[in-house]
Amino acid sequence: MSARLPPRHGPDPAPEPPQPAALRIGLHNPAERRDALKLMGASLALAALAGCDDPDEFGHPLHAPARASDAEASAADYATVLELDGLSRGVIVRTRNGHPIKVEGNPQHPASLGATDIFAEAAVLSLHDPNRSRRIRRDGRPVPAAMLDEALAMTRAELQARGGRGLRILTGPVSSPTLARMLGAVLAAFPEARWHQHDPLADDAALEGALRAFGKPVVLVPDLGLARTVLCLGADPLGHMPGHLRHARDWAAARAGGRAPRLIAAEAAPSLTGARADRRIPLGPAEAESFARAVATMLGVEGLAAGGSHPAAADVAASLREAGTEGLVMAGTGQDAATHALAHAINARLGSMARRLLPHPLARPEPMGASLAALAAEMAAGEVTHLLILGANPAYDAPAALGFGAALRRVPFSLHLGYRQDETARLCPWHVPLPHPLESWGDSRAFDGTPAIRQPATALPSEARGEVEVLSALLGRPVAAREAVEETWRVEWGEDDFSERWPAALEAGVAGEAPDALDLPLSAGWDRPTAPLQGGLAAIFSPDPGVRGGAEAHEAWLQEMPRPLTKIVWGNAALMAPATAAGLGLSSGDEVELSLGGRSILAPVWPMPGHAPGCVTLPLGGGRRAGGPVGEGRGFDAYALRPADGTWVAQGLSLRATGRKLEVVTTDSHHRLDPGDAIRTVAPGGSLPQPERDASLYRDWPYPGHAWGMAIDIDACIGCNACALACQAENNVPVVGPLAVSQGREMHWLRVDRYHHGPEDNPEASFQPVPCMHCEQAPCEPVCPVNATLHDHEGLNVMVYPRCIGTRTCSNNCPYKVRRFNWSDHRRFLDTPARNPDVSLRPRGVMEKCTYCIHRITTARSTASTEGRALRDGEVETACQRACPTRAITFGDLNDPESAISRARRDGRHYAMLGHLGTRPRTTYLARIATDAEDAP
Amino acid sequence: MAQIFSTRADARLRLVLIVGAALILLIGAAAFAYVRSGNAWAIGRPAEQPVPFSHAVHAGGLGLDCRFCHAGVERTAEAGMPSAETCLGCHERVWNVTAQFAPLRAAIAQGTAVEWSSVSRLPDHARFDHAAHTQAGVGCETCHGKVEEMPRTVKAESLSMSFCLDCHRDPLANQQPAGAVFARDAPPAAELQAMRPHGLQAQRYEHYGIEVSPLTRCSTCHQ
Amino acid sequence: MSHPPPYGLMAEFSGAEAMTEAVRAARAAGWARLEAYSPYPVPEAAEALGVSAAPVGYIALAAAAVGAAISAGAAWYVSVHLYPVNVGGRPLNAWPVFMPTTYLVAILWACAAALIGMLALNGLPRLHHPAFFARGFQRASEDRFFLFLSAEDPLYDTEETARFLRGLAPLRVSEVRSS
Amino acid sequence: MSDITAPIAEAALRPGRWGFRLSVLLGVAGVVVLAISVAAVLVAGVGVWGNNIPHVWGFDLIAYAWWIGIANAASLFAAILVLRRHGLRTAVNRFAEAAALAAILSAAFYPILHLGRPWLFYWTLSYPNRMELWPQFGSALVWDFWGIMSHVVVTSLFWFIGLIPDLATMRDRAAARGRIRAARAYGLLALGWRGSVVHWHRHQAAYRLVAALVLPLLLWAQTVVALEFATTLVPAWHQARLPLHVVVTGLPSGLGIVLALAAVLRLALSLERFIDDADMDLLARLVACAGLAAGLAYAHELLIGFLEEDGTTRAALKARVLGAGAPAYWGAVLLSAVLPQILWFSRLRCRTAIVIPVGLLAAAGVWLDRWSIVVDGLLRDHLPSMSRGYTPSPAEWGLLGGTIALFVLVLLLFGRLVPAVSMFETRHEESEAEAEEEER
Repeated sequence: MSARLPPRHGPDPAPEPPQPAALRIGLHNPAERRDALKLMGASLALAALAGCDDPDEFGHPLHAPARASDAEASAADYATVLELDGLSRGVIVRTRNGHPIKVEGNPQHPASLGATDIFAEAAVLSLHDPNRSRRIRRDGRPVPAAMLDEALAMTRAELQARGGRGLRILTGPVSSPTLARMLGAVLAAFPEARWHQHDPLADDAALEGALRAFGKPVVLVPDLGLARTVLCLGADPLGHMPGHLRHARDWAAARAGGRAPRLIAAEAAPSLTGARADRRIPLGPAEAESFARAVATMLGVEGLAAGGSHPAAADVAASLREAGTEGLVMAGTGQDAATHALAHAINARLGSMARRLLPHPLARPEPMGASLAALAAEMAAGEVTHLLILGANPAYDAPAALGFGAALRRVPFSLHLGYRQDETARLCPWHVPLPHPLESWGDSRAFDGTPAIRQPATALPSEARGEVEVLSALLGRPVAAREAVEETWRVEWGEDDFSERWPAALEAGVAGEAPDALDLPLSAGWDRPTAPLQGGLAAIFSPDPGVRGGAEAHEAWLQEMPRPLTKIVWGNAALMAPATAAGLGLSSGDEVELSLGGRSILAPVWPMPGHAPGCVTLPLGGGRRAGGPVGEGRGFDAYALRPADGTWVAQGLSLRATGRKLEVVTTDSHHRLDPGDAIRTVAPGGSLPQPERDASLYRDWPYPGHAWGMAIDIDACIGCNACALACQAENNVPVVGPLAVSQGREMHWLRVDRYHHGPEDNPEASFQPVPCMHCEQAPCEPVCPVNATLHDHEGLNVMVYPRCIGTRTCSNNCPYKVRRFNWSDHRRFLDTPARNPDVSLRPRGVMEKCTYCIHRITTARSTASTEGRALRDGEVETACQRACPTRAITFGDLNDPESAISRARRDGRHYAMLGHLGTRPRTTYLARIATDAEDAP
Repeated sequence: MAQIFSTRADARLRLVLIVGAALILLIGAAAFAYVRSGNAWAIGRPAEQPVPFSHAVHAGGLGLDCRFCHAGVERTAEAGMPSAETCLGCHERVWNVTAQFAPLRAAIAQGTAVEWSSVSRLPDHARFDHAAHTQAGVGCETCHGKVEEMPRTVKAESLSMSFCLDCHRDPLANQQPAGAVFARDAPPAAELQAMRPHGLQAQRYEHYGIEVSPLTRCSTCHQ
Repeated sequence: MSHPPPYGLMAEFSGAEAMTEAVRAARAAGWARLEAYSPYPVPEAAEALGVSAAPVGYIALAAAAVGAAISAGAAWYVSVHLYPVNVGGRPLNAWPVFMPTTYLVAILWACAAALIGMLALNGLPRLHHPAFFARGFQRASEDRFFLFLSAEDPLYDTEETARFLRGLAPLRVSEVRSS
Repeated sequence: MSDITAPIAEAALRPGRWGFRLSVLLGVAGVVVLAISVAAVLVAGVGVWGNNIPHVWGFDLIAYAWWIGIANAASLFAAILVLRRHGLRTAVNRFAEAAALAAILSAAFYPILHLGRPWLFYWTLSYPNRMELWPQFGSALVWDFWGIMSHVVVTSLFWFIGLIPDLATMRDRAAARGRIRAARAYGLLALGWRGSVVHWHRHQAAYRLVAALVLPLLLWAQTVVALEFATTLVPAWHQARLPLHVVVTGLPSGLGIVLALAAVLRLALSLERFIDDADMDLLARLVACAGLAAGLAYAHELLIGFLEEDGTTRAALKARVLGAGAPAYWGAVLLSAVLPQILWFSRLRCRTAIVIPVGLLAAAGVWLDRWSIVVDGLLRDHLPSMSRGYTPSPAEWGLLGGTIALFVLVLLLFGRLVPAVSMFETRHEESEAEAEEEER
């Protein structure tokens, strides 16, 4: 099974079974025997790594592989890609016994550079989701695959007769060359057929803006490493903008290099970019265009319609002018086409070198709102007889105003290809299970167009079919996904290059270069101002930081990961400025009825410091109605209010308090603006007073070998939660559910504290990841009655689960409160193939906490000793460190003066949290660098 | 006045007191003895195996080297189990008793794993690295006993925490020269003391005059 | 009068003073094997009998010392020698933190020893005792006081002793049978 | 003179009246609730309680500290009476000891039940095991394990030693009225006590010795409970004065309970003669004193706390005293320190209807103080990011109510089966009194 899959380092030749000859010699001649053993050993090396069973069970199974070649699959890494809105990030999938257990970033992929985001990390969980769809269904009942093939054959015959009239294909955003090729083939075979794309998170205005500015569907790809001043008009390069991992890395690298780009964020709802911006301007959608226009005017952009004003514009314009070619303006989701065009125009005026204009990575860029609307109209008109919905879920995430569900009922033959039996599956006679990205072959493009092959890391469920399989079946020339992908690239590379480029592409996880940047002139008449919005509150629809558009709503890890700025879990809330809320006499948790365009929903209110006044942010992705218990009914469904054209902003929202309360589960119950001395700040180039090692009554313990330590650079942290989720995935950390979280029983070993400082209407935010501090004089240890937590010889504060009797007094005495207690037994939920076999499961009633990924240390140590060498600096990478997009986390050996960690500790910004308590933490921090005085919000 | 208790009452009372005390001591002693007995640790108890495999025949009789089947033992944490192919590689030709090898053939046919029953498995929370131990000169026999004399494989040592600690506190006592690690009959201790090449230098260090060895730290075996 | 050999003679008094006087008189007359019974402690009488309670204290003290030594010794031995571990960077022989348990164990042992020692010195528990044969002896736990002269005393002679006791103005003198 | 102690013994030997039976029934019902709550936490785990991070301790430790406080104050009181040979001892020290014993039984539930894995509690003992692991003697919890154990043993010894001669009396009375089985039972427990003057002498020595040892033990037992908090880094707990505070504020609870008990016993067992008004008067004034002492402790806390230069500590105290913790804090001050002061008025303190509620309310006040320390002490920690609320669950209420029921039941049975007042002490005292009269 999994032996079919080529591992990351290219497929090895399967070793032969032992030859009797070799054996006979081997048994008598030692030298020959060693050779025979070498041959065998190569194949048997990693056999029998099973180990997730009940520990104390006698006669516990010991798995021996069927074939020698299976052994190598028992622990292999695969380089592949995962998509977000059709654009890929490169990842490396670690598998055990054929099961993916962890996703990590692919250093060679431009959209990852070795980092991951929470969505990539969660792929392991969705892969093992018991609620995923596994059977082909007709009207909800499982049917044999043959029936589907039959149905498709009949459909083909029927359609061929009329040149495909009435056939419509609806996909998500398609960047895959292979899928595009197949769609092309289908459209060629059925001239009357149409292909529509749907993506609830697509930014049609950006496309429209690009078309206005350059007459071509181009994308703006920033290079924050080259920029000196960056104006983000609602753009979120550190958050959910495509390529965010790359942009975050560039930004952090530049900042670390002392040439920090001055980040100016003008936005309505605080984003991760806004949180870390040097200057943040709360800007409601009503004033956005006017602000951009004012800036453009001051910079003397040609072909500009008059008008536009904003108090902050002059300063921003000056800053951009001063930056010159190192200035950059980006408009993001929520801005209208005019603003996007303005941004392009300003960049053109500045001659910005900090951005590239690249051909759109999608195979067929189009305004998706319009595309879907057109389809819905045709369906409603009864012109659609056959509809294939491939990997999209419009019944949920199309604007309710479109009435897609009703229209879908009018389609005689509709087939839904999806990973879950979601809202759309319920409305289609046919449902076909879609394979998980980690199970199937494919290809894709990154935000900058870099192509990559998607290879499976585990076996495919028998009945699942990819888009390519379905389409090829429709064409009557069924072809497996792998062949289709190989075919695409054989054509792309040519037959003779293929043989060596293919394995290389699989090994590297990258299949080529990004296309060259285009140099396009501004086309005339680019500036078409939009009529200013007015009347009532503005509703701003935004992707939820945790579940985005709702497609990820069924991943418990994501649901329970506190949203970076609100700390809300397992749901969403209507976010608004505290002033706005106060004006309406609302406080957090009040239930309100939100009405827009004649439709209304109930939602809890959440006053959010720094939110622009006069508008309400409605996160998408809540209120799922199907697909599994995890996602169903979490929060409200904002699609119900979204206008039919799927725009991001709608004016005229009305809001009525019902007088009831809705519980918003959050891990942030303190609402404090002042971080105390947990967060330290230094002036640029400044440094903190470094206290000399505090006096102690006791002689220090010697740590002769390694002395592990961690430093976290608060200045680099963007609060993206990747570390926290990586930790959860790596260490088998359980999900406890909304009730337990509201009781204060969440289990995350690594939490990210968010602090607001400054005025409530526009505060500065900082993030502080807090793992175990591994204090050298750990307060938790002397209070344990049974020696269940103590120090090891390398200075780690270890927690010995089997010894713990659960007095919880250690947590009492932990000033950082990083210890977690198993209030109930989570093991039965964790003991799946998805678990990390290197980390033991914790029973009910014991404490647990961050271990510095001690199993990684151990593995590295034994590898080193097997190879007879010392550990190298950077050889041990903790899960959080590996995931961090900005490389904010450093880990290593304090005894090695040249190690990265030792250098970090010598940095002037180094400090220990609550250092005055004399706990001598091994985890320490690097202070945040203050924004310049004039930048202070 | 009449006596409430007979003359024998005192004797009885004393008897009861003495017996009670004795009983308490006895129970304690019994418990102490039991947890140190083989029964408590399933020593010598064979497990149900898919194939009636005999180490006595293969390792003892044929004299196969441990590494022939458990090839990972020098390089990886897990010693490694032979694949079905490995077994049949020989048994296609010698001693081809189809009935016995059905599970192996089934495994190859379905590409599934053969589930042997481990008799010396450590709990989930304890980690044992075969490579580390063989390299440190700890012989197979130290933990697994005289496997080559076992027609049915059984547990030879308690493998309790104290069993591990005894060795970790004084590694030299159980370390053998490189050649002897996989040897069937390890040379007598006296010779070992003389010829020991690579006693694991458990770098011990002093603290407040007490010698502490990293080998006994929790994280050495637990994670 | 009764056939089994007599255990001795028991004189019953109504008050502690009378009994105490009687004890003094008996001691003066050179009686060595004698006992007095009262419903509540009568220190004077005890004094007259010349007993000291000090041993109880010594026993308790010794027990306390042993208990403390065992407790402190165990704490020190296990944490310094049996399995020395680095607990929050504290020293192995952190003797001050061994003291609380030592202190508690000492008191525990002392108290237990005080009870056991007292019982041992008193020869208790002894459920069956000839004294209970004495007439009206149940009031010894109520409101009567008794002086007992043992038959094993060389001075003992049924007639003589009875006369001697009557001389002490008891409420009643009765012979106590030994079984 | 034989009628002196008759009523006491009668109280024990008389067949129970309906009132008594009813209260026993109620007690048993409460103990059933206790059993259910215990089962709940053993089967479902401490998750059934309302605890969380950082509130890893809640009702469990509150109730524990509270019961220990009651036990301590009660037996402290009894021991002092014995040592001082105070007249009051005849009246109250016997059931003061009994109250202490019952309180410790109730307390003993919590240290074990609050564990995540209660069945492993014995790992805090140092015994040879196959893991070759040992307890960590630096932990206040190990001290506490020994503390609670010595406390139970020593208090029961203290109580039993004092009981031996009276058991002998019971034996003889039962024998006199021909109830041979009862006589045997009492006889066995009396260990064949026959009132030998020599035995009395040693008995008194042992009794007073144990009484003397009880004092330091109690102080330390309570201190250890306090140290479980004082040895942590939590700002509100990390204070040298905490042990003293806990000991002193504990007094009103124990004495209050003893006072209320005395009043109840007087009524229920009609022992007015042995617990006379003078006794009640003295006891009431003692409670008032204890209240005063507690008041001083609070004053000291506020004084030290607000002079404290460490901002975190001051902030923590502020949150407890003026912030969200104010109700519990001032409730404690009011009930355990202020209310008992009314007992200085002789007109009030001789009224049973006043004395009983005041005594019980004082105890309730101390419970509030423990809440204020254990729960509200976490209102402000070093880091703001982990502050959470704590809401006790039904299982916790059940446990609290259950232990109270157990306490009551034990005392009821005590009052029923053994002499509620020390008979030999009473005799002794009466005789001394007569002697004095004769001298005049």
